[in-house]
Amino acid sequence: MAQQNEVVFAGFGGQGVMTAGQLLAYTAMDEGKHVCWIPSYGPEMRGGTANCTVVVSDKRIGSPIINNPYSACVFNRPSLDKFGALIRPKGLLLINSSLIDVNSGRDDVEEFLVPANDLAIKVGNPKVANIIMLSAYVEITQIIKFKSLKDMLTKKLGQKKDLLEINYAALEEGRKLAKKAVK
Amino acid sequence: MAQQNEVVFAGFGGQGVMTAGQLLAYTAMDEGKHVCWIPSYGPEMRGGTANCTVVVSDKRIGSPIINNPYSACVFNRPSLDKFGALIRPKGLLLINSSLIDVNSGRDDVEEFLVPANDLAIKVGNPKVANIIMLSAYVEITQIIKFKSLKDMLTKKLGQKKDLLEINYAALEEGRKLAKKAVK
Amino acid sequence: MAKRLMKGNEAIGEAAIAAGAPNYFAYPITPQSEVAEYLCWRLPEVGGVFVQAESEVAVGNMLFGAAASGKRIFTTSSSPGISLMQESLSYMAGAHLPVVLVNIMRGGPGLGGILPAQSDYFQATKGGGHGDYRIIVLAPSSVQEAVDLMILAFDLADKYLTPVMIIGDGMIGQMMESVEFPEKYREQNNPDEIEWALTGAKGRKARIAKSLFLNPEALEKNSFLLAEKYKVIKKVERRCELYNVKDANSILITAYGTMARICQTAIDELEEEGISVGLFRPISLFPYPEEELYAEGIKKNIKKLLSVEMSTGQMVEDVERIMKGKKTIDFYGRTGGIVPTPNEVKDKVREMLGIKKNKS
Amino acid sequence: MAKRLMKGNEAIGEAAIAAGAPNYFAYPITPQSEVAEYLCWRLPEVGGVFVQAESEVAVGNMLFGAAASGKRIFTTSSSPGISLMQESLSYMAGAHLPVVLVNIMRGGPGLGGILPAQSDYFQATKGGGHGDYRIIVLAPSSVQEAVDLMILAFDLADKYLTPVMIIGDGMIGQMMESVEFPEKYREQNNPDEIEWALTGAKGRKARIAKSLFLNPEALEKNSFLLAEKYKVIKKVERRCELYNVKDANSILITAYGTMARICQTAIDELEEEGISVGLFRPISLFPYPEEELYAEGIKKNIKKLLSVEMSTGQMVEDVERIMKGKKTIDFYGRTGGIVPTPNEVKDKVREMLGIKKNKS
Amino acid sequence: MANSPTTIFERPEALSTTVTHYCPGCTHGVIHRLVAESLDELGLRERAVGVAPVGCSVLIYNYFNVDFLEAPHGRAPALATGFKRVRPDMIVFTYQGDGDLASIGMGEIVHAANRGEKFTTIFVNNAIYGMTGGQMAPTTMPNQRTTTSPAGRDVNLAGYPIRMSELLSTLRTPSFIARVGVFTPMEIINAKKAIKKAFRLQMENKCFSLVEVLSTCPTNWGIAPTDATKWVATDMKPYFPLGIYSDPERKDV
Amino acid sequence: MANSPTTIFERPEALSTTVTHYCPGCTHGVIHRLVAESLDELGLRERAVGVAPVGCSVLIYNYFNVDFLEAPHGRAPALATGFKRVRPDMIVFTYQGDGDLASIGMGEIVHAANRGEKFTTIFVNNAIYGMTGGQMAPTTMPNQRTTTSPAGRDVNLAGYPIRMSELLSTLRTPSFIARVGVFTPMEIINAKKAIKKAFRLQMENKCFSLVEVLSTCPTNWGIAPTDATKWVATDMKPYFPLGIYSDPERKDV
Amino acid sequence: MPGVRIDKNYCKGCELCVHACPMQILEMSKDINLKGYFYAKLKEPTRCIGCRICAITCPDVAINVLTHGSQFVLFEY
Amino acid sequence: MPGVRIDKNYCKGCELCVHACPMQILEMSKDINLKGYFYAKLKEPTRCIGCRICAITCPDVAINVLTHGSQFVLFEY
Ligand SMILES: Cc1ncc(C[n+]2csc(CCOP(=O)(O)OP(=O)(O)O)c2C)c(N)n1
Ligand SMILES: Cc1ncc(C[n+]2csc(CCOP(=O)(O)OP(=O)(O)O)c2C)c(N)n1
Ligand code: SF4
Ligand code: SF4
Ligand code: SF4
Ligand code: SF4
Ligand code: SF4
Ligand code: SF4
Ligand SMILES: [Mg+2]
Ligand SMILES: [Mg+2]
Repeated sequence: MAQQNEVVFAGFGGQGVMTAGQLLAYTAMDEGKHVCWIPSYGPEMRGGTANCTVVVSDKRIGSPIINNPYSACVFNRPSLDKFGALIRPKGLLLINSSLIDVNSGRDDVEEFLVPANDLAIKVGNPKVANIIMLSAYVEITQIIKFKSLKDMLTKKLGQKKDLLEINYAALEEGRKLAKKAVK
Repeated sequence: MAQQNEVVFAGFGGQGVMTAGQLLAYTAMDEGKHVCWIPSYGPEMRGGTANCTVVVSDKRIGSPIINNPYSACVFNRPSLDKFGALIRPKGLLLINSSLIDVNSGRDDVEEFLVPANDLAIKVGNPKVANIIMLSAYVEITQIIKFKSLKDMLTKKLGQKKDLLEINYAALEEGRKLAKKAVK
Repeated sequence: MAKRLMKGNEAIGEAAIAAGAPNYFAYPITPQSEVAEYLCWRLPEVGGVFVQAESEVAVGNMLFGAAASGKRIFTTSSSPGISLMQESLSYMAGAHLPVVLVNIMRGGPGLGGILPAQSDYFQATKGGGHGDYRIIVLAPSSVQEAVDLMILAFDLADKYLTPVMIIGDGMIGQMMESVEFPEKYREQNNPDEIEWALTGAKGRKARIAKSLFLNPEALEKNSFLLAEKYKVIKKVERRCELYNVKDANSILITAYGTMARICQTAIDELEEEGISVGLFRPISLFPYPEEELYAEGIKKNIKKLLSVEMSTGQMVEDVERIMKGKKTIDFYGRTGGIVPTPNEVKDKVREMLGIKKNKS
Repeated sequence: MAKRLMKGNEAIGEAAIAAGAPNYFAYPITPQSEVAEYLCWRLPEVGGVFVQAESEVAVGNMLFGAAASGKRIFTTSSSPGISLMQESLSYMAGAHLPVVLVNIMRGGPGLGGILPAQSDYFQATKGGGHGDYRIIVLAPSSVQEAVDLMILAFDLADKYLTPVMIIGDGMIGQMMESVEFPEKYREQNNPDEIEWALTGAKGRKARIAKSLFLNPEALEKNSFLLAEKYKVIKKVERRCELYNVKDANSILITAYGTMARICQTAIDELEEEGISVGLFRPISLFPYPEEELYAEGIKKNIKKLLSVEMSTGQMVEDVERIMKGKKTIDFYGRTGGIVPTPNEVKDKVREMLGIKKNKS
Repeated sequence: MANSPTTIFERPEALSTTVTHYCPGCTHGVIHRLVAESLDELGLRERAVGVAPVGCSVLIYNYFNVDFLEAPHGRAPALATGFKRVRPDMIVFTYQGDGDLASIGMGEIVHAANRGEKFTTIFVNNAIYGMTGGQMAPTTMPNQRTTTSPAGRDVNLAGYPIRMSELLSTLRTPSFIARVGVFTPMEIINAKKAIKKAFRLQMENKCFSLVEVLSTCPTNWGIAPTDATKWVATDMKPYFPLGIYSDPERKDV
Repeated sequence: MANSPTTIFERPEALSTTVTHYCPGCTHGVIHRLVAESLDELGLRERAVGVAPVGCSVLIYNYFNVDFLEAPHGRAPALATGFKRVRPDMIVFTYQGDGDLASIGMGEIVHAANRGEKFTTIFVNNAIYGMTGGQMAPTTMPNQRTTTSPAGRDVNLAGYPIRMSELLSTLRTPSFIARVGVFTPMEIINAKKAIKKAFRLQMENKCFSLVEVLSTCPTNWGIAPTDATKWVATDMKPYFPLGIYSDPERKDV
Repeated sequence: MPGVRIDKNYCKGCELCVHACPMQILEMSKDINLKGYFYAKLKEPTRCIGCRICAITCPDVAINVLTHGSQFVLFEY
Repeated sequence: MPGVRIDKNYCKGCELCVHACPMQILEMSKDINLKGYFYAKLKEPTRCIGCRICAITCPDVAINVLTHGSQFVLFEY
């Protein structure tokens, strides 16, 4: 894995893209990495798309603003259109195939289809689509240890047993899918 | 008379020193001279002494602030103490002897004693002490024509007949006294 | 027109009327309350608008609203009052609105005092408000010049659609000098002839006077537009005056406003002593007459420059920047209401030249 | 203490608590309202004071009152809000009171936008208020540095009895990075141990916190006292950081805050292209690290300097002044919420060196 | 010709066709429409100038076919004063939120009202700072949760909500001041009457006029639009009684 | 020992011995003394902090043996809020003129009162801007001549005088608000009672307290001190009724 | 015979009209509009009395009301 | 037997006390004090009832009131 990895989580407000990014950042930090999470804020916020960029690096991080990120997890069509094009060659793109029926059309990036919403409904809570996506991303990139991510979730959700169960399930679904994909 | 002449009118608030200065300035302007009238303003104003400086010159006036004026008309003791010392050598000092029983003690300035208040009461209005002093100053310095000063008073007081009379009288008193003094 | 002997504060008010701007919004503050005390009866005579506002914050925003009408409007205040107008100034600059403000400076910081000072130079010329904007700043040195610059200020404001500020120390406001006003007073602007004025969306698209641009590209565009405007202003609106400038000069004094007049007297008296000193008086402080100063300051007969100010040293930073370290620049300043006298300036010059002070 | 991942705005709030200043007065404004949203529940936990004021004008003056108690107090705001504090800032500076303000800058002028900008440099460093005063200005480039500088800011404010302002662009407030706070949080000041604090005239003469000096000599004395203070500050409180500075450098970039980090990335990437560029990052903007910049900029390997800012060009004027015309100084800026990207910086550098842009 | 339909309700001319940025169910939209209808019905659109606040309605000028000024936060009444004084022939109105008018803008609104400036203020009271993300406003209800009062407004530290209509009607200068709501169709009808009268009085150069409208902020209140209108009726209305507080045409107020 | 005299009236300890700069007969002096006496009698001097306004009383700190802050024009209530919040154990008061409090300081006083800040405000209403030379104040009487209303205050352009006590007592937050006068010995005695109660309530940490005192400005009114006190009684009092407008200890106000 | 026209692309799905209609003949559609909102639609057009209550309630001015021929007016507006 | 002490150098000659004294036993002196003001003085000391009205009326706190032995109190203050 590159010395510095950047990933954008992008989707509608409410799809939990900010949380997904923060979970990744928290976990990476606990693993002793340099991290920087930066949200898009401003006009587009109200009633529009939301996105955040997470930079994970072994050394001190320079620009928090990334023109061409290494990777992106896109949850809706507008996000695919915007970030699909920005990813670096040899980059990585995870597409929420539950809501997006096309792909980036790029041949210079690795593309994975993750039916995040469908899987979420399957595990019993549409809200965990972001966890499924995140878990798939982590499985593919190994940017952080899967176990650390699970621990972080446990830490964050604390007592909420039932919620915890569903999130664990979501983690597993994402992971399984990724394993298949990466074959 | 010097190319530039400066005179300070100083006394208690209410003694009409500002008006005296303005009358001089107005008249000198009408005679085509460059003039600048500048009041002292600030803390000392409220319930204290007041003074203004009038600069009359044949050429454009530089500093409106004069360290060592050519002349001064002082209406009360504090003013004498302050300005008596500042006057230029060979300068001119008019002292309101009605309220000031000492003199500057300087031998390098010309000094005139003008019992302005007494003369004012004599002509029937204590308020015209300033006019008496001004008229004496004009007579001595010839800085402006006596006639122009009289015209200015007429212009300013306009219809107020009785007031006018008293002011004319004041002018005469000041002038007489000065004539005597200058012999 | 006949000469009139007038107090600076009153002349400033009359000048605005002459400039076709009989619309005044203000809040009292020493040493310039005479402007309001004059205009409160004078404006009704000429069918103008006089509003005593509840605060300077309100004044700044009344100007903002009134400016959008296309008519000429103005205010006068003094240092602390001007500080309270900084937000609205930034808004008006951002919305490209013409407005004229007069700051009759008093000693600061804080409540300070009410005597003359020049310690708001930075605030006026570098922009006391937030964001990428500048305002035109003019500094008169006599009552007559105050009148002339007032009229110019309104023309520049309309020409460049920007706030213009006149800064004068307390003396400018308090002293009486003879002044002449234009024969013919200017008519008020006709809003219907102004393509940006808010006149009602009748038979045209609605107009908006605003400074908000949620889209960053648009906001940047507006800021670059402002920057362009300032470039032009810097090119064509520089104004200054030279006094006693000649090859014999060994020192060039920079001073503005009344301070410059005081230096003139010092220069005349020094000349008699055989010490030749020139004076560079910027009339526009923004744009600063940079080329002009450099051209004079660089002359090889000039040993040193001396910036004389009623402050602890503000304009001197611009003089340093402009002279690019080519000459040593000295500073003499008094502040808080104390005005450097001709004698002090003379002493400073002698000291710079290593000349013993001759008794006086 | 363990690392924590925190939003800049929240970290700034926590840092104040660590600095023994759990006393906060503020009015909401994007992009820094999270500070208040964090402190409104966090301060009660530590027995601090949280007041949501009615306006920034009130905030500035609440700070004024609270500062006179001798306790450490602070506020945070963004550009337009800071403009409204200028009068009170001038008063606090004049009264020698310690206070810390944070300006999370957004695009201006006027209402502008809410995205990151650096266009309040002039206002902060030249004094947006009236009178002869300056304030200390610090510019962090990471969340951790924001925390460290917050703590430093309170120490400097107490040491010099002056307002200190931290200016960061919107990114500093919005981004999350890992931060560490001091093991031991500082106790609050004990007013009874502070010789100027207002603690009640018990067994001593009454104390007055004021900026009014009707006597001009006294006011001038106070202004010269301030000037002396700034001299000392300029001597001992300059702070800056150098990055990739070496003899191979052909260009020296000056940039502060987040902008500097972006330049670092550009510099790293340029280095790979074989283009060697150094970075001079002022951490204190007032006092500006003048000697340090001059020393680096004057090195003969440096062909040109480049000031990169999120503005239409403000700090660049100081760079020009400091470099005394010894080197050509170029400027690159985006503003209004648009942040120059590493690519833009790289392109600009190549252009300055006359190097063709290699495809990327 | 019973089969050529006639329109008995449509978008007023003074409103542009732009879709607003307001959240679903936000009654800013209703209030916009009432203002637009009043301008149209009184034939004022073409000589009207609005002053936008800083708040969610800052973009109001995108939704009106009317000239607009954009004021600094809270200062709309000062801008309106400035404009109206130099153009007394125009119709001027400010549209302000509760943070804008009752917090930072307190001084400006009180003094404009007291000078009797001849403009109209539409005061939208939604008991919160909407635009900046739901902080406490001076009008926030006791114990109401906001992002700066997460445990609910503590009246011992923040005081009670300010009732602007009551406060302003203590001024002796003649004025028209009314509080209305838009939380039921009936109230919307009354609100319309008040707003129209406010403009009519300005038209007749009678006095300063202000209509306070109890409005909703479903987003920051964190409830559905339909619950939001209910909350106005059950929680806000009792503390902010509706009615006319000052009327130049009625001496008995 | 009937021949060792006992003093039954003397200068309060809280007052310094400095001669004030006030004009002859200016009742600022009386009000100063009433404040000083109240502080002494309640034993508060040593833990009191005053906030001076900008106005003729800007130099008040020269006349008290009490710590003082000097506020920007109109902002004293904000300074008092800031100080009192970090030092709730101290006794804080502002002393403000009508220009200071009712004009530029409107926002600060209304919000401090509404938050229920635990400090005391002495509001000196002399219907004019004294310090700056007699310009019109928000409290200037209809047709009263001032340097900015030489023909008398025109209520059609400048509106009517603002009654701060009435305005502030519309706030729901508990407070003590009273208007008193110092134009007769009897009124001075009542004024003293009100001011002392205001401080007592602060001492008991009860509420915000404000006492509006009708005062004179012989100099700028252009009349003799004795006529000035009469004018307050005949012209000001009818428009500014004396009395208690809000009292935490009386629910029937 | 009156009727209402709902421009679904102005509709933000707030449901205020649905609750306001005295005849209870409005409902939310199952599908979404361009903005992704479930929009309001007329359930039983024939029972519409043209009272305009839905229209005056709509914050987004998505509703027009028409009528054929004479129409009694429930309220002055 | 009560009496008042007027410190003439605090007096600014406003005459408020003169008008306030219920016994009308105060008057303005013919000569001026250091500040140039005609100051107030006691005309008929013996008739002073020690009511303190002059003292509470004085804006410049120029008046002290003394008494020998018991003194009836006209008003609580
Ligand atoms: C001087 C200044 N301070 C603060 C802000 C930030 N701000 C923007 S809108 C707003 C409050 C909006 O609330 P309100 O007026 O109630 O309008 P709403 O959004 O609720 O309709 C604030 C504090 C600003 N833009 N300018
Ligand atoms: C920001 C600001 N604006 C204006 C002034 C000028 N100023 C000083 S005192 C004053 C008004 C004083 O009147 P008031 O508050 O009634 O007090 P008074 O002198 O009548 O006792 C004004 C306008 C100032 N110092 N600061
Ligand atoms: S945030 Fe609140 S006030 Fe703003 S648009 Fe949304 S609902 Fe309306
Ligand atoms: S000017 Fe008026 S208020 Fe000021 S001291 Fe004199 S009399 Fe009193
Ligand atoms: S017009 Fe009346 S009846 Fe018809 S849909 Fe609308 S509300 Fe219902
Ligand atoms: S009220 Fe308007 S926006 Fe809301 S659901 Fe009905 S039609 Fe749609
Ligand atoms: S104490 Fe009473 S009686 Fe004696 S002088 Fe004073 S007012 Fe007159
Ligand atoms: S009241 Fe006081 S100041 Fe006035 S005359 Fe009497 S003693 Fe003198
Ligand atoms: Mg609101
Ligand atoms: Mg007053």
